[in-house]
Amino acid sequence: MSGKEVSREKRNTFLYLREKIGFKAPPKELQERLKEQNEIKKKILEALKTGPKTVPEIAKETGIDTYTIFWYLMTYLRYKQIEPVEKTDEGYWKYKWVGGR
Amino acid sequence: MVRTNPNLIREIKKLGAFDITACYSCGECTAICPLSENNFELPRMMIRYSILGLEDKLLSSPQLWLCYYCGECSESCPRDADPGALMMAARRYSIIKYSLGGIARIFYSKIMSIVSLIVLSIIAGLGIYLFKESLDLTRFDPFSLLSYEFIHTAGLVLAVYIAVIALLQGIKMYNYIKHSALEGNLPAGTKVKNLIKSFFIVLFREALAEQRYSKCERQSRYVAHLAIFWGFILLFIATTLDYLKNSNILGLRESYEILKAIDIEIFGVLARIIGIIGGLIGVYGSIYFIYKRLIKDDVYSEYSHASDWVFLVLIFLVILTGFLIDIFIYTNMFLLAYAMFAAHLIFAFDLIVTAPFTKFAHFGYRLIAVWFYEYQKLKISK
Amino acid sequence: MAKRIGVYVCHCGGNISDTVDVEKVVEAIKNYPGVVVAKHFMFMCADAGQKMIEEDIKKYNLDGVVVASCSPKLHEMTFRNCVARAGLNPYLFYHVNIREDVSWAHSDNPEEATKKAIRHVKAGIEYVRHAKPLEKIKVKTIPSVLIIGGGIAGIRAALDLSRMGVNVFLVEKSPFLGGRTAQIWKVFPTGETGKEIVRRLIEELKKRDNIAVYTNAEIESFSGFLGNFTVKIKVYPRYIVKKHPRITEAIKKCPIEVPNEFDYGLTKRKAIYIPYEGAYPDLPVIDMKHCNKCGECVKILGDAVDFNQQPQTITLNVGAVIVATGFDAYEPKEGEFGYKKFQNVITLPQFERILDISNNEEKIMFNGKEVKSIAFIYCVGSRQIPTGPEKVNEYCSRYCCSVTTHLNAELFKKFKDLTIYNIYRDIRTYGKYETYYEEAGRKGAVFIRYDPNDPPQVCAEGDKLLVTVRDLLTNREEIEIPVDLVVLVTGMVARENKKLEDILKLPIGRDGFYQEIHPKLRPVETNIAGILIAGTCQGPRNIQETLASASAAAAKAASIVLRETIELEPLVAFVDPSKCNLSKLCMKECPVNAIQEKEYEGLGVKAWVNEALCIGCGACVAVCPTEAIQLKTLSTDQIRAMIKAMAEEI
Amino acid sequence: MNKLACDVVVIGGGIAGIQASLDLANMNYKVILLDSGPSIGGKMILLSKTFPTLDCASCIATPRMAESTHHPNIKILTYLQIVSIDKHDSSFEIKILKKPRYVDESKCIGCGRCSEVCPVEVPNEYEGGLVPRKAIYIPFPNSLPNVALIDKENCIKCGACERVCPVKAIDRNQKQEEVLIEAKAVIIATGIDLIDYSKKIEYGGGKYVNVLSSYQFERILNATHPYGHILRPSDGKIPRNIGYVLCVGSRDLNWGVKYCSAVCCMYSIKHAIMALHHLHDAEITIYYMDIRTYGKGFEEFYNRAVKEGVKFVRGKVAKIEEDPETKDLFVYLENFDTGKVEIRRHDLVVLAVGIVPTINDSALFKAKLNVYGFIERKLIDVDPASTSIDGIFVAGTAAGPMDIPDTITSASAAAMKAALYIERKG
Repeated sequence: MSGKEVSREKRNTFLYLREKIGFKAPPKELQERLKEQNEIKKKILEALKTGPKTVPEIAKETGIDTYTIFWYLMTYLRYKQIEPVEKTDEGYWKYKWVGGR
Repeated sequence: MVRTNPNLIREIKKLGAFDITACYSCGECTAICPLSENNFELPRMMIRYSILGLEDKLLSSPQLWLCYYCGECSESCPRDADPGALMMAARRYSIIKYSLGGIARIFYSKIMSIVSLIVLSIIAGLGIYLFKESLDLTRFDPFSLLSYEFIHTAGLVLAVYIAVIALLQGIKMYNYIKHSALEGNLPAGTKVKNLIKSFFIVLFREALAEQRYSKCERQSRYVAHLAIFWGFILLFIATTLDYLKNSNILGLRESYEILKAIDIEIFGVLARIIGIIGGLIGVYGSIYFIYKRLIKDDVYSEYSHASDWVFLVLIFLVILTGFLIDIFIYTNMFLLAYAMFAAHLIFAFDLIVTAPFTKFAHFGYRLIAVWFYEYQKLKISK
Repeated sequence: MAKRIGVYVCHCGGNISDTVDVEKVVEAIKNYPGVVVAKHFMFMCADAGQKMIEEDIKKYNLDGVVVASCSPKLHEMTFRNCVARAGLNPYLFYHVNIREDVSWAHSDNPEEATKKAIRHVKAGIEYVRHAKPLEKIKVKTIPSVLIIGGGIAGIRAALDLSRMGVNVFLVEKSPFLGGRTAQIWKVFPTGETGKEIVRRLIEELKKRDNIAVYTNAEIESFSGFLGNFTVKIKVYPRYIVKKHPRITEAIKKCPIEVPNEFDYGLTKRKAIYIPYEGAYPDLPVIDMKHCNKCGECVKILGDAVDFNQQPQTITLNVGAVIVATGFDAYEPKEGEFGYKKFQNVITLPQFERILDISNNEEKIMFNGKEVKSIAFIYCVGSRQIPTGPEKVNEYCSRYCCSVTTHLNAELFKKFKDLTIYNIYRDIRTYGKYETYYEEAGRKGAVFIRYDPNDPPQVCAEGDKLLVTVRDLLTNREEIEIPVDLVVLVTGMVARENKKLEDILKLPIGRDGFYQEIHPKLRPVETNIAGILIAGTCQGPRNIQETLASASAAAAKAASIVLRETIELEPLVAFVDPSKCNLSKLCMKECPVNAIQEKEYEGLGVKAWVNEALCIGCGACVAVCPTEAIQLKTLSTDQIRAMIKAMAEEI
Repeated sequence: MNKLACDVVVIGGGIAGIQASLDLANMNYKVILLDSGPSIGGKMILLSKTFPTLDCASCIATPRMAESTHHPNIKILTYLQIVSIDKHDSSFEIKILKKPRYVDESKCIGCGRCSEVCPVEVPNEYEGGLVPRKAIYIPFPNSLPNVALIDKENCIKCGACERVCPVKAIDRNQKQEEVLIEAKAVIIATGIDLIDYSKKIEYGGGKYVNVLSSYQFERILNATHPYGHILRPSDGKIPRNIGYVLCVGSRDLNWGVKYCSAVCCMYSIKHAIMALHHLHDAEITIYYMDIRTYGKGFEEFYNRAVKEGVKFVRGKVAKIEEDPETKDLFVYLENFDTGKVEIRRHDLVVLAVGIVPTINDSALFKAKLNVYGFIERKLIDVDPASTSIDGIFVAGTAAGPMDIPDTITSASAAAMKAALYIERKG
């Protein structure tokens, strides 16, 4: 599907939903959380794109705590967008971005 | 090789460690205890000694006296076995065993302790009655109730009595715990040095500040305990000062110029101030514990032995009557003041005469144990 | 006739297609001999996928189907049913696993994975090419069940089956029912006596008219297969043929006294006896090993005694067998913790008997003296540590900790001023039994932990005993414990029953107990279809667990015998009599005795496979020198063709 | 309202419920199997391997699950709530409320495309919250039915899933649905949950990220590793030194339960062996009071762990503290081998959390519960499947803590009793 097609379909879905169930915006809290999530993910992604990194390395670069980074990294792993490539002496894996985008 | 004795735990249970046999030896109490240290682990080993009936082991454990019953062990005990109560009961047991001829046993039986207190009170009352002077009802003069000589002699006799018994019982305790106390290959000089050093550590950190108690999580108990102790000390000082004001010990005042120069009244003022402070904190401390033992809102107050009540109530009464004397003096109710003075003397007499055998004694035993402990620590650190 | 084969490769929503290039697979086998149609699809198991296969079978007139997808465990049945719906014999279908075996295993190497998938699919095509239509095997069942062992497990299973309308034959080796449970003083959690529990079960048993009880009986021979076994049992005589009002008197008169095995020799019984009041059947038995036929009892009982009674052999036909033969108590070696060296060292079962016998007394009496202090030593005969080549009981006997801590509590309840020491390794009061441990402790029982490498020593001190032990809970302090009685908490051991094991070919585990087929999912079944195990013959357990396993075995037995016929998958071997030279090698190899000799018309005696017994293991195929014996679902030709296809260059 | 009828209703689709259903179905009774969750399989399907044989849980549970879905005598209903259970003279009436999945069960093929595109990430409860899942998700890889559902709380209605669904299965108009089932007997197999271990403040469970529950560790060890490897949550480091605390909540009157949870010793040893196989040079220490390896082959398993190098230290852990820098942990205990109080450092600490019954609504079940909330077994010493109500039977861990073999046995026993109750021949 080309980008244009995707956006057209998105629009169609939206219209369809509005017609079918009467679109209600999701709760504000949820939206905000999502925004925050996306921001974190963006930062992680940026860090990863410059080469394979360990969790502490990403933390150092992004300033986000290691626990949060690790949590989100594991989603990427689930959908095979990253893969562990090498073990460091300190006992961390370097993760490499393979997910495109 | 030691032999088990099923009767020990039965005895200790009678003294307040009701549920301790539920203990399944997990060690949580020992690991959570803020006072537990290497080589001085408590309280689980004390539980084992009690349950197995290893009496000698129990009586020779200074750990018994290193415990302040913060209650954290009892609070976290997964079997609700109340290890803190065991420590308490085992201390009671030790007081009995360390006492001369086991006489302390009397004061750990509800009926016997009350009977003996009544007897002692009667003796004290009789003494006051027999030796009373003619009361000067126009003002409050303690010596118009009992002569200076009488109080002096009685005080001296009591002091000697306490000292002798404390010494004998202290030696008895020492004989139990000494097995490793002074051994080891330290040169004699170092030994003495360490002994003196640890003595001062004990005096300042433990006796005066109860520093170890402050490690407990609940600071309010520590404060109250310290309050009772310092209340008592201050009241003792106040009483002494007051006594000094009214007396002329061995005619010292006449013999020395410096002493003559001191305004004798300052003693009285000092005694008042110190007495009021001491009385107030003493009352706070004793009321705190009495209240806690009444409402039983935490594990360590849940169970109270008769001996705890007697001790607390006596302290409270001594302080209360002390206060009342002053109140009656200021309100010019001198007859009542004399009556209070008599009561004060009686309660104080009860407290002091029984001190080596009741809960009071824990002060002395604890100091010996802590001395031993500090000494050992010095030895290890060397 | 050349087969027309359809091949279907599944993406499994990316599970497969992410690694395996499914299009390439289809491309590679499209022109493979026999393949008429080859397709790939996102989800073959989805309705759309299944419909596609069905339509293709009709459209292309397929007579063979290969699906390459996930594990056959998951969807083989799905596709078999799908193929059958289209009118094709379901055994003309083969399921190739390219998910677990290929894509998941080789996700790091898609190229080789694709090649491997192609090889596997080709092998699947070869399988189908050589496959023959098969039918399920139908076996008629006999609606009755044989239960071996008359303890509570046997009785419980018998009652359950009987109430389901199944005829039950309950065979017990000893002269009375009730087994070990009747010997127990108090049973947790109710505190009832063991006899009481047995009595309640027996009361129910007496009401049933479709349970035949054979006591004093043994299995003589066993043959047949799932749903239809033939068992011969031998019933030994009681020598008492009917009830008589003066039986108690007769027993009293008997001059012979022998140790009573019911009380582990603690008491004596007569040659004519009932082990305890209320034992079932309530007919005494004469122990001919000891009876001297003095005739004292005959004088009283008259023709109720029949010394000429002979053993009887009875043939039973049953659909299933439940083995519930129970356990033996571990018998400590002489000198083990002072056992048999000192009179007052006894085992837990003996102690239970002492308590039971003196149930009405206010003191525990042993050898005429009051017992005021007891030491229990745990793990005697269980959790043994191997020291030499000799086999030891490495396992934990499971029930003893709960029983003993419960006993502690019961003793404290009943007797005053008792001192109890428990010298243990680990207290294993799992589940709710933990409360017994707690209660015992709270009531004052002392627990001392010993190191199995430094076990407690028992020696005498006057007429008392002295147990010396290093207590792991007290800094390994060496402790002396003076006690009146030492009770060895003995575990359960597998019962000696060689004859029965040989007759039934029962599988035996390393611990000596009977082995279930799968310890988790099939805990009451054995690898012999139709033979079930229940209770402690399978491993140590307590009464509740024994009863549950008995009911579970009954459920399994019921689901076998309540159906008129059983359908079995045709995963069995068959003999081509023309090739067979009767080497009998297959018979020797067969683990389930499914191969017998049979007269074939015109060919003479050859080997023959009893399909109901065969488990399709293929052991016989491997040893047959003439390839006369084959598996129906996987012939040697098929295997060869599959290997050849796999080995082909791609 | 939909009406269904059957011989036996089995409540709870864990391995006990599945086993009881299969046994009854094989005896030719019609069974309806209910599970409140979106998939059957219960706790067992989520385990990694099973003791003492170390065969993988899903390898042995999945075929059973599949068998029960394909069995002509079994009907499975999932994702529902039980409203009431009423007993009439000879039958039971069970009212249930089927919750909407917002995905058409009959259409969905479980491809997982929808969750791949869903932008919302929330903690995955099936992975113990260690990793995220999406707002539309398939519970776990082997779930049955293998269909997606939408977590309405977290869905932002972006429509991404509807766009990619190849079979157009998403149906936002689904409403909850009441179903009335008539049955002749009921089997309760509601299973267990973990004790809320955050109540033990001294252990810092839920506060210290490297203090895991045994369930979380089980997931980490699972073949479908949420982390891909054995790593610790605070920073993804490979743990070199794992501490394992037994009896967390079990045998603890203070904050937990009085009973022993019966399975923790074994699963902990299993975890230790598995972890040791993965992390060859790691040090694994199990802190215990009594090792309770009581079942068939269990003691042998324990001995094997000792031989393979798992350290066993006797002593109950009193508290755990976190190093705020490294997030390493310190455990405090009295070590019985030395008789000393020790503070030991670990990269990762696992709490062997005990188990509690899932059901606590005795009003709903009407069967009597014991003091611990498990179903009370009435005639325990002659009939361990019975409850206080005739016709209701109990299977598996709803009656008390037990391991898988005992659960299976008790489920078969309950099936037997239910069948007997329906037949009532004498």
